[in-house]
Amino acid sequence: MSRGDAGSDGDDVPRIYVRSLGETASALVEYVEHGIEEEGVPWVVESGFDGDCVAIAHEAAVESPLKIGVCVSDTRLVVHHKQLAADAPVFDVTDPAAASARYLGSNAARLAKGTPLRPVE
Amino acid sequence: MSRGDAGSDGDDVPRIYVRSLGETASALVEYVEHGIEEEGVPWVVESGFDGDCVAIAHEAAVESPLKIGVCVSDTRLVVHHKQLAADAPVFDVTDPAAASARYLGSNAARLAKGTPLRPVE
Amino acid sequence: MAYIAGVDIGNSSTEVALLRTSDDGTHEFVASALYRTTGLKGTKKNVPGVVNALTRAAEQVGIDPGDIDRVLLNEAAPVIGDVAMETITETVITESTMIGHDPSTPGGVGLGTGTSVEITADMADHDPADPVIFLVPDSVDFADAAARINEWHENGYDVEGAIVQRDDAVLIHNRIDVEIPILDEVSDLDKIPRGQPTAVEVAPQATGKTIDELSNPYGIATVFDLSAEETQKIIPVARALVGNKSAVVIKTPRGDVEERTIPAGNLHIVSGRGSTTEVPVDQGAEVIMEAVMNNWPVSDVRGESGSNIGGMLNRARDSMAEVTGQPMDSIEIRDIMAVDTLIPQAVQGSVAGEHSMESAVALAAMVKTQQLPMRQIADGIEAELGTTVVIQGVEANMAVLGSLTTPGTDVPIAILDMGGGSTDAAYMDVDKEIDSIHLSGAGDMVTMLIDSELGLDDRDVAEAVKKYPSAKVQTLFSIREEDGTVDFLDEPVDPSLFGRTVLLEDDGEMRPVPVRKSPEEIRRVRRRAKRNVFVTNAERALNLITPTESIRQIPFVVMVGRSSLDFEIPEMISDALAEYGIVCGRANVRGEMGPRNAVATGLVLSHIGGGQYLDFELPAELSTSLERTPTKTD
Amino acid sequence: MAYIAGVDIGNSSTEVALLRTSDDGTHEFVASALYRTTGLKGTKKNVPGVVNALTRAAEQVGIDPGDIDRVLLNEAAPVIGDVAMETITETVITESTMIGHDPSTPGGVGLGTGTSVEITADMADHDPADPVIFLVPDSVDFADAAARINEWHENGYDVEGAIVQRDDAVLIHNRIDVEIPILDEVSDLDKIPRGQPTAVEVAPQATGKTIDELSNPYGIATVFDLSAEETQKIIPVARALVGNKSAVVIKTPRGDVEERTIPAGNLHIVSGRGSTTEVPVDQGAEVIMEAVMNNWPVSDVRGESGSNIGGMLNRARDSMAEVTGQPMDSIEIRDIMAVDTLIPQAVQGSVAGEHSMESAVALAAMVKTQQLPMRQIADGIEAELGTTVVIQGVEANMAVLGSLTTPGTDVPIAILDMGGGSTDAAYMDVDKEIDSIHLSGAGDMVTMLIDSELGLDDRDVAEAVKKYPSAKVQTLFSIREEDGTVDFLDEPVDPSLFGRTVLLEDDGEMRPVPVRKSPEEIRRVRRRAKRNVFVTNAERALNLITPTESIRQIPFVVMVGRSSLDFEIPEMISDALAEYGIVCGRANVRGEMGPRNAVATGLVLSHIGGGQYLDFELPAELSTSLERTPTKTD
Ligand SMILES: Nc1ncnc2c1ncn2[C@@H]1O[C@H](COP(=O)(O)OP(=O)(O)O)[C@@H](O)[C@H]1O
Ligand SMILES: Nc1ncnc2c1ncn2[C@@H]1O[C@H](COP(=O)(O)OP(=O)(O)O)[C@@H](O)[C@H]1O
Ligand SMILES: [Mg+2]
Ligand SMILES: [Mg+2]
Repeated sequence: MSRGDAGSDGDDVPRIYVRSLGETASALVEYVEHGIEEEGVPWVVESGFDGDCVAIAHEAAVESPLKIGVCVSDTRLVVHHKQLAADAPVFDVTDPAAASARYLGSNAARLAKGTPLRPVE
Repeated sequence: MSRGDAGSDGDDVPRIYVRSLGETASALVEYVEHGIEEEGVPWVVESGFDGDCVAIAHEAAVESPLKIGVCVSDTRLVVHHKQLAADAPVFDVTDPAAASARYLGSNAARLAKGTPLRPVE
Repeated sequence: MAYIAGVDIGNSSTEVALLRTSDDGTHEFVASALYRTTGLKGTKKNVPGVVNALTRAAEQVGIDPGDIDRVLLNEAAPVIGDVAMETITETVITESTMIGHDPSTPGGVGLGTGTSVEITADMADHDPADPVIFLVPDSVDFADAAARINEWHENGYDVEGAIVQRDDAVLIHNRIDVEIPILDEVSDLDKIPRGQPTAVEVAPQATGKTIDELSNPYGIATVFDLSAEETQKIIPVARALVGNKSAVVIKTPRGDVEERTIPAGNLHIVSGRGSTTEVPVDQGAEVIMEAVMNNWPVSDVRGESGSNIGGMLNRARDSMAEVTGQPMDSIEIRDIMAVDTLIPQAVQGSVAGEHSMESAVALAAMVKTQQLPMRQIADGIEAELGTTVVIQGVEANMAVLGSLTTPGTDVPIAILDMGGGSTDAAYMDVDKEIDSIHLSGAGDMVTMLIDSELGLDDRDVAEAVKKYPSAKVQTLFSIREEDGTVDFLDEPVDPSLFGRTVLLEDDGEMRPVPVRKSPEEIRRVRRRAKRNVFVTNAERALNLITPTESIRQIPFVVMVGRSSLDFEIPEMISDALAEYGIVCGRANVRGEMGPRNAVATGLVLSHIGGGQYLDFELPAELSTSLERTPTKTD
Repeated sequence: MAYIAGVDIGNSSTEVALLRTSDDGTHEFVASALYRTTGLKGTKKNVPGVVNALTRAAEQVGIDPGDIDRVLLNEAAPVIGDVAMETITETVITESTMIGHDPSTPGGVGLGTGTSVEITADMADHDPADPVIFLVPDSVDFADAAARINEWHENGYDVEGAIVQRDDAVLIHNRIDVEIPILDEVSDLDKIPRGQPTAVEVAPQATGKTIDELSNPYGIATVFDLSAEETQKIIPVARALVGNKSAVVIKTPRGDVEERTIPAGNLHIVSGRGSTTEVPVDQGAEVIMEAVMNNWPVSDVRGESGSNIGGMLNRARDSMAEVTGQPMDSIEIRDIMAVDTLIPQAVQGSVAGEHSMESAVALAAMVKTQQLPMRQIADGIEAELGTTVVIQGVEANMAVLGSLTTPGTDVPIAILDMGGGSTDAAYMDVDKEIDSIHLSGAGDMVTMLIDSELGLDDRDVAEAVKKYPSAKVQTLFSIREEDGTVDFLDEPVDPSLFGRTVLLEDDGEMRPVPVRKSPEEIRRVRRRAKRNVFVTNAERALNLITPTESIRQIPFVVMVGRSSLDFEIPEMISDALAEYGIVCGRANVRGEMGPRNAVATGLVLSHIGGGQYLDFELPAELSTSLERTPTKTD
């Protein structure tokens, strides 16, 4: 199964792009990563982003070879897909709990695999 | 079924990107378009490119939401895929006949659909 | 110029065929219409539906329904059908002996055997010579679990596998230094006995392989060093794990997996000759149907009180009593159809929410009386419209007449009327005499089978699954059909449908299927349900009405009824009958209506003696109305 | 200290079990090895393979093969199996009446009927009242064709459809102003008669729907206004079009589609009692197998000279003659197994390269003689290694002994040895007496069925399809398994595999399947072949060797042979036998070898009287070698 190493430039493996607002990644990012890792889909995390979480998630989705982008701030978690309108993400959750962040990561990976999503509590 | 209108910016429909070297599109481009149109996959044609056909085809594939890029010059036809190494296209044919260009367009579309390819004569 | 309307009141729909006769005597069908049947078929409540249908037909030629000179009503088939299901097996796990829920993301690979130990246990209490299978409850973070496993491993302990409550198997596996099989998503981990011999197996990922040791009784015997008698007892465990990608088996003192038969009572089938045969429902469909055919023609059927089937049989009697006003115990069940099926049920004693497909018997039953009180309906229509209303003919006979307007048909001919509650057949021989029968088992039974086998628990969705092909939404702009064809869409699908299996409904809408099934699975279940009901009943019906008891003698078979609109059923039946050399196909009434409007058309043809639509002379009994309306002064 | 080796020479592999006996009498199995059998089983050519296998075993314990004190050879089953297939139906189209080749990109939608007209025809020669179906040859560019269609349409002509030689249907449809059905890729367009009534139907795209008018005989009757007799004649046309997404039917004066039976000759089955039964091959498998079981035990079987099956039966006799030196006509065929199957064949008279699945009968046959000349092989091994070589036991008996080292087993026990050319069964009762039989129909037959039903025409690929699960390469980094699981890969697959169906081979390699089949189709064909051969033969074998003629009496059934390594077959058989309450599973020889090495192990056990490996005393006939080697001075 593929593992989520921090992908590097020129890395050919298609990945989900996870972007965190602010210099240090929010604690929530880790839970998202757990969800993705458990599903066996590759990903990469980048920090230091600034701006609207939905827009950033969409850009990430546009750039991701798997067409999935996730944006995490301290208070918001957005999962987006390249083919969706920029203002219409798949998930947009305010103040998600750790468990929810885990499920959202899981669902981001399932979107990439095309398998049924889990209900997010 | 989707038709291949010349897609415009902001057009959400995922398309195969066909790029032609030189200001006027090569006559071969039309045959490629026929192949894609018959298969029912959307595409867009852009002219005025310059450089190595394989590299251009790969860039087109990288930008294409369907991950398929085609580059046509008067003497060469390259079909590429985003996930392939830039120097290893799916097809690279020198001086293709009209019929071959037609088949290559057909195969570009079949790659997008994930259906079996036709043998190129 | 005169207008005549044929009106067919069915269980679900009321159809109209409108004929105009010119002054020179030329007949022409000028309109057809449909409205849903209001109320139970055969009751006065049908009147509004009839009036609506007549109004729609009349509108098409610019007249009022009251302008219709004569309304010909069918004598509707005095038949009500109903369906029910009885589950006849259940699986019970005692002492948490087995875990077979097959989670989607297990970790590691291989077969590991050891003693079940809590992950928080103290190393000092355990002998390094004893292999260990760790149990990881949800209170333990995966990183901690991984650290502990590494600690035990570094200290020379033989960690052979792990069973995890949360969905953490891959996370743990990625952080440990040993290659061990790890099973996760075990919701009731606390029910697993500690200190018992335990085996964990995970098949290699991305290979299409399934486990092969714990699904083999001798494999389980090997890991637990079982005696021959003990091996005999774990057959159901091994069997339940066939096809799994991961599994756990625990050896407990009295642990067991039992597949029990649920007592489901008997069916009492009374033959026309008066003898009664008792058939236990849990013997299955084949035994039940054999008893039915041995007791043919069936005079009545009674079920076990308190059972689903028993309740349904009473319900069917009850409905008929309501329609006809007859006392309930004078109403008889004239046919039943049993089909073996499967239904997902929770496994008792499971620790990970496992479900198993249990055996069930689906039963359709049909009550039949002498005649439905159509006269009151006729009176009601007359009162509304002021038109003469005549009960022109028996439904089956009129259906034959209407079907004969299908191009390419000729007598002798059989028709199969496939509806919701019953499958009816009629046969017209060379002398134009018609014989007909009604059998239980039709569209509603198909829907019920689909509902239960897919675990939908929603008849509405099941109806839709029956009627529409399924597909997988692969991307927001493309779908993959059941046969693998990939279609690109002009507009994106709704994001909520992404990755879902959907039904391709007629209006272009995509309806999501609420259960986790692939299009291929749905197709398989759907076709099997249709085949088990309609192909079986087509053969049953034709065999019963063929005079010579050889289906081959029927050169033409025509299918009518709304279930023959189905996109798969008619061809399944034609295919099954093809070996008999029969021309079998969906009707095309009047060369343009498809399988619709046969009865309504037949009623009109009966009245006009066939006209130019039939190429033979109608015998008197088919061209004379069943009763004349009394004059309005009656 | 002494070393004893058991050697099992099989059709494909030669296996060795090496035992070391310490000076204190303790026995221990110390090595197991395998080498492919060299030459035909039972001939001196086997010697090099034996020596190689012994060498590999010896190496594992650091000795030379010559250090082995005694080699125990099996008396190999004197059985040779072979397979062949006879096609028994063919489809012939006369006068190009039908085209049902279902191209992947038709155009438009709906049903159109008209007269077949060349696209280049002159409008002036045609009456606007006559609807037209255009034929577009490859000499006409699609843009021109579209222009012409528009021209005719603008001039008031009723263009109802088009049939196109090139793959241009969508291109044309996108450029015309009428909505008409268009079928393309018709390679032999010139064979289509001009000026005939023609109907074209295309089902709506992206709906999962298939055509429903031309697949209905009454639908064809409607468009061509056929009489009842004419309708009877087009049954095969309609039938052939069921499930198509597009089709064309042309009404020609004598046009016809015939499904003919191909005369395939008779099988002559001679019973042990001397009577002969003739069975026509084209009656199909069920009839053939009924005749076989009615004539059991079979004494010989003869086929029709010149037929595939007749040729195969002679070939089997010929092979055995070569091995044993017996005259060909003294060699008897002792069992045949027939399975109905399908094989894609080109339709004669087709105009678009259509293929249809024709019926065929697959036959496996088995020749058996008294005994194979093992002594010469023993001599050859002795000559090579200088070791004493003894023919220790009959293969079936030794297999039972070896199988009994599987944990959880006990007597009475039956073993199923599933190989390539034959399925063998042996039964040991409570008195330790063994009965055995050999049946034809095993791994080679499964491979042949897979080969023909998938149209592979390549036994090598068919073998691989049998042994490995399939998957679809969805993207360069992900695959979709047969059950829908999606796996992400660390390395990209080779671009040539993109979108292909591949086999997931053991070493992680992905082998492309050369025909256009989905994983689901492959799975279906593969499992059906395995079920029809091995589940059938398991039941057949166990029924024949059970003393009381009830399978239920056999508490333990153990599967050996390389076909029991299959990832699906053992579980299919266990599942089928589960209803009898039998413990059935793959062997685990010595608790570690799986289903391998049973005979080799049994040979050693026979020599040491069971040792600690068997928990009963071996009767004399199972612990005495079959012959003693003559002293070297013989
Ligand atoms: N388009 C359709 N495809 C398949 N089945 C259909 C369709 N429309 C209706 N049905 C089925 O037809 C049945 C009703 O048939 P109908 O002839 O109206 O029965 P009845 O004669 O009892 O009124 C129902 O089971 C319904 O599900
Ligand atoms: N891994 C495997 N999976 C399925 N079948 C296998 C496998 N390996 C070998 N076989 C099949 O086993 C058969 C040979 O069995 P074997 O026991 O060696 O026969 P024999 O006793 O005739 O030598 C062949 O049909 C081969 O295809
Ligand atoms: Mg998991
Ligand atoms: Mg086409």
